Amino acid sequence: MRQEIPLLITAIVGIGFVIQYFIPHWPFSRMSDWFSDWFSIVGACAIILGALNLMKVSIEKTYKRKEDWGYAAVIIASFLLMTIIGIAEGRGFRNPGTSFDWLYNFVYIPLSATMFAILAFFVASASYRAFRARNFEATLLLIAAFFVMIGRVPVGHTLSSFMPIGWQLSDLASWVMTVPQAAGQRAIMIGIGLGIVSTSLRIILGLERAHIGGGK
Amino acid sequence: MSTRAKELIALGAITLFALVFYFGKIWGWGTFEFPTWLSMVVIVLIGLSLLWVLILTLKGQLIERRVVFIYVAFAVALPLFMSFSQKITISPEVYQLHNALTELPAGSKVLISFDYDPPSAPELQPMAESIIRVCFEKDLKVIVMGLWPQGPQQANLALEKVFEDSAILAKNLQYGRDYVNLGFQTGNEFVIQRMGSSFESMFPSDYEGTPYREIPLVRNVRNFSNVDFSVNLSAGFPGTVEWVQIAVDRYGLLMGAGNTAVQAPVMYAYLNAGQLEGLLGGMSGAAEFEAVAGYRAKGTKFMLSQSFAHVVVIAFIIIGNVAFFRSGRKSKLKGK
Amino acid sequence: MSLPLAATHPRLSVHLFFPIIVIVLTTCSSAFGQSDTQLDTTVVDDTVSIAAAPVTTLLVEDGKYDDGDSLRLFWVPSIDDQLIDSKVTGYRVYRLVNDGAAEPIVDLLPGVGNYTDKNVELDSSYVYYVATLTESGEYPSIHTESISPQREWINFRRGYLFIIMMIISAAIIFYVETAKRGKKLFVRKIAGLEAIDEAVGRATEMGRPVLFIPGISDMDDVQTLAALTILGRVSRTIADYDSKIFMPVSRSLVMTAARETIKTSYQAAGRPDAYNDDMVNYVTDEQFGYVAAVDGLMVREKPATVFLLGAFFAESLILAETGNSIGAIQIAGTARPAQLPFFIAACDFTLIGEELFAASAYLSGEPRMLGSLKGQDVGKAIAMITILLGVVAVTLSEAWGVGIMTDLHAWLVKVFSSS
Amino acid sequence: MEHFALWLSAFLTLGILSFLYKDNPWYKLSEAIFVGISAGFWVVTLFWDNLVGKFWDGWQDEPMLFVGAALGFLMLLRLVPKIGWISRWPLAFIVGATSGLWLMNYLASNIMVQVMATIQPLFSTGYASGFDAGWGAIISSLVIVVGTFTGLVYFFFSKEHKGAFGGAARVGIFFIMITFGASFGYTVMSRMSLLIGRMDFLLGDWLGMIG
Repeated sequence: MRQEIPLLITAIVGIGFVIQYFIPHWPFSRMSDWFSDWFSIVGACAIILGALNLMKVSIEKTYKRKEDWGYAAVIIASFLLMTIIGIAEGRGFRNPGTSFDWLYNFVYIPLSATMFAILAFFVASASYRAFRARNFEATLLLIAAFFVMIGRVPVGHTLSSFMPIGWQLSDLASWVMTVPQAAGQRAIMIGIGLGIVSTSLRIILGLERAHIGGGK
Repeated sequence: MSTRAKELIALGAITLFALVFYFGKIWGWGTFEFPTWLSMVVIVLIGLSLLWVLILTLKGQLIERRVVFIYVAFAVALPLFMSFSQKITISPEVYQLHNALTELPAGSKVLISFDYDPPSAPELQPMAESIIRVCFEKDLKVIVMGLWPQGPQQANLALEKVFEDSAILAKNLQYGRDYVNLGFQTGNEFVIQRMGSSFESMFPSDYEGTPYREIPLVRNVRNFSNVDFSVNLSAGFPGTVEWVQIAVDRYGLLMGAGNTAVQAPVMYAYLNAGQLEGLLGGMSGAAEFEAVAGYRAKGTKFMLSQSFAHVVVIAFIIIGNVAFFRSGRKSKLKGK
Repeated sequence: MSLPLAATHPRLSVHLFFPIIVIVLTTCSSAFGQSDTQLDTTVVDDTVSIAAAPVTTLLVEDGKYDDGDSLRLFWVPSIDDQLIDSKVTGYRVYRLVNDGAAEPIVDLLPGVGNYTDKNVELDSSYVYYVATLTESGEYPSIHTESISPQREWINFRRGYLFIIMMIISAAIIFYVETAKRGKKLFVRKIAGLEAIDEAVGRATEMGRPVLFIPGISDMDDVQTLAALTILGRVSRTIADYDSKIFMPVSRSLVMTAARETIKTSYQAAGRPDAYNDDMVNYVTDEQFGYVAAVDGLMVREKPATVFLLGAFFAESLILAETGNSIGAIQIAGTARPAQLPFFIAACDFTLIGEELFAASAYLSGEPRMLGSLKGQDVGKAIAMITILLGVVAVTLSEAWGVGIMTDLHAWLVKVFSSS
Repeated sequence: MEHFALWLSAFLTLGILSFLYKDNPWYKLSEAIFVGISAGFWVVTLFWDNLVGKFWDGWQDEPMLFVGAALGFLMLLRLVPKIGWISRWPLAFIVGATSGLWLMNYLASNIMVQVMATIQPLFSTGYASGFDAGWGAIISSLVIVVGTFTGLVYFFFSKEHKGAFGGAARVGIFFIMITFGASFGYTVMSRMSLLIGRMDFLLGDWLGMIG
């Protein structure tokens, strides 16, 4: 029973959501709206599980004085700080001038933006180390990357200003983007679409079941 | 000297540097700008050092990751002190968006969705600022919203920036009548879907808590059919893909998009299929839009750093490959 | 791209042709004696007054294939609605609900000839009229008939989409059934998947753990579901080899689902006691907070094998480069095309787009699962044939005006735009 | 306070950047703060926006929200080990709904629309389509058709890449590689922009060295 019920739920709900696409009549017309609401409510409940898990792991680490336990304590402290302030601020927690907003602007944003910016460094090191013209395919990748990179900045314009209009680097970059790039992109998108149709169907038919605890 | 000591010295140097300039700022040192000769010297030095890296690599010495990192840091930081003018070529998709906006009759309503957060702001914020500015100059009404929690905040920052311009300020635009910030709503793509039947159901009140019905600008805006054009500024999910799939494909909304450079290639498929009315890709898209609109703002300024960084990355790809071919393609291959 | 032309073309045609239509229609209607008194206010000579003609032939109909929540209005714009020097500043739609008082519901721009009222209720009746707005006042049209919205059960506009869906689904189910009956099906080798056993084996030999990242999307992304189905197979191998796995995740629901998945695999391998919940941990929903933590974990735990499967965004390269710098074998896959080049650069094996979704079926080695891949190929074949046929048809029809090809193209357009 | 805020931001920014050198206490501290603060941020956001904003404020108008609350409640039963298995039901529900919903959305938007978009005339003599019949345009449209077609051939699972079919698949992978190259080029641009943004903060907002 523990396995059959989840499988049944998946199948019925899945088929229902396929059918709703073709039935404008209530209640089918509302199903996707409802699901979005339900999903956000379930998500909000589930984050309690996540937060408890994070706390459990960190407290354990701190309590047992495992390696780096000090940092685990910092996690606990900053988590509690943010949560307590945010809940205490009430509904307007996001308004400019609240403590929550201060933490957001001066702690959260710099951290998040910097982590994102680190990518610039990794892009360069990957370029140096990994982008090798080891075969024809890889060479094509490099050439396309080269045209797009150089053609999309003013330097490219300066370098190729002697060429007739339509053949300058920026035009080549545009051509690569709109023609061969778009073609490859389309093939990938159609493939992905079919992959999703097939995976969804396998899930609805109950062929894939590991994620709801129903292995063979 | 031990590594430890070197690390401490470096740390001390950084702190000292920061303190000196921070107090310099307080004492009113003002900003620095390299004279042209110094800019030239810097460029030549970077070029020479890259040559040196090439020689090292040819000798079979792959330089360390961290050296590459230092190059990137300098290639981005130094040009911020330089002031060259550079010509910007404008792509058709940028013209397309600009035309779409400027051809709207005065009083048309433009919906701008801010679907990004601060980390993507360097690319998308300049776009947001110039798009809003174009709208205001053409007397278009601007409705702002966000599918990302931080979106509406970014919108407010952009609006503040636009109002710093005296020409815009002189228009005496009023909140609620000429522009409105509807705020953020959870639900990702489903928000778009439900806006197809009713904006009000998704945004019962605006960012400041005023009930939807009491805002003159949107009182009669029921759904997408009351909006004349829309622009989506997106850094990922939910973003342009969802807007196209739902608002454009199902409800026939006219939409242009500004995307981070990463997202943009995917969007070209939609652009070609006619699902998008113009596209700005990354910082260069922002700079190009500024050029079309005749502004000189941050997008344009940052492009110099951008050019430098591109050249350095390309140089590293070339150096890596030269070494690869010299060594008879035998160096350690990573799988496909 | 013929940008400016495409943008202005429709409006141009509206303004060129509508006056003609309007003239014809108003002439007709007056000829049949249906002209109503309001037409008297129309002053065609615009030098005299700023008055404008009302809209004509206002029709209302039930919104097709909806939940009884829309009514559609059509009208011919005022004859005074011109592109240049127009007196008309717009249109205002009025509505009378259940024979109540008229109230304005929307203002529209000049040149607009239709409106869909989506704020209607099933049991009410509605009467509309449209007023032409000018600087000096409003000039209302005649009222429509009273109408109540109807709800429909089936959206016939999506009929072809339904047929296509049924064909693809039927193909998948057909091959699954064929395979069940023991027919051998060929599926080509997918390099990244062949390597999974080896990669897990390597971790075992080195005595180091396996790191599995299911992307950063939540359970409402099919890529995450695909990643979890692969996790099912991978963790089975891990259980068999007695390796260690750790899996930091960025969504609480994914944490729950991943625990169920791994637990099931360990049970299936006959080692339920070796499973514990600490294999999967929630970190934070924030994209880069998660990445910062995972990066730290990678450097400190030094996994021998890293799986990056699912929906990845900007973090793909940070994770892949850090994994690369600690010398781990990396198998990556995502359906986000923008991230694939980084995986290709920094990882040992990469599953491209559709291959990610095929992975779990392929790994299972079960004939019926492989059957579903065959079914997918039928979909691809349909897409390819349609593209070839369509391009030939539209080219022949556009260039040489071959009639049958025009029909074929029109039919294809009808079928494939039925979404 | 303003000075403190700037220095705190700069301290955290440099802390994350120090990871580029190597894993170190400064990074570990920044990382820990980041994890804690951001987890807290999401708990608070989801609490106010979803639980309060969506469910608590909305259930009178929309009783169906209780289904969501019920699913959420079942999810929380995981905390009770004995009946934790019930949480599979809401999971099964979510998995089913996601599958059904995206099956149709991807079929309609990815497959149908992209196939439709590829069906363009290679060349045309008519003026009506607005199509320029120059050689460049013809080659471009041919390239799009060939690229899309062979790209799909590459993804075929049920035939070995041999002979003419293998040749087509190889052409397909060429196009896919060009796509990746273009994506890469574009991404480089985007990543550099982010770093420029951070440098602008460090050198401009913090140290006031640039305008």
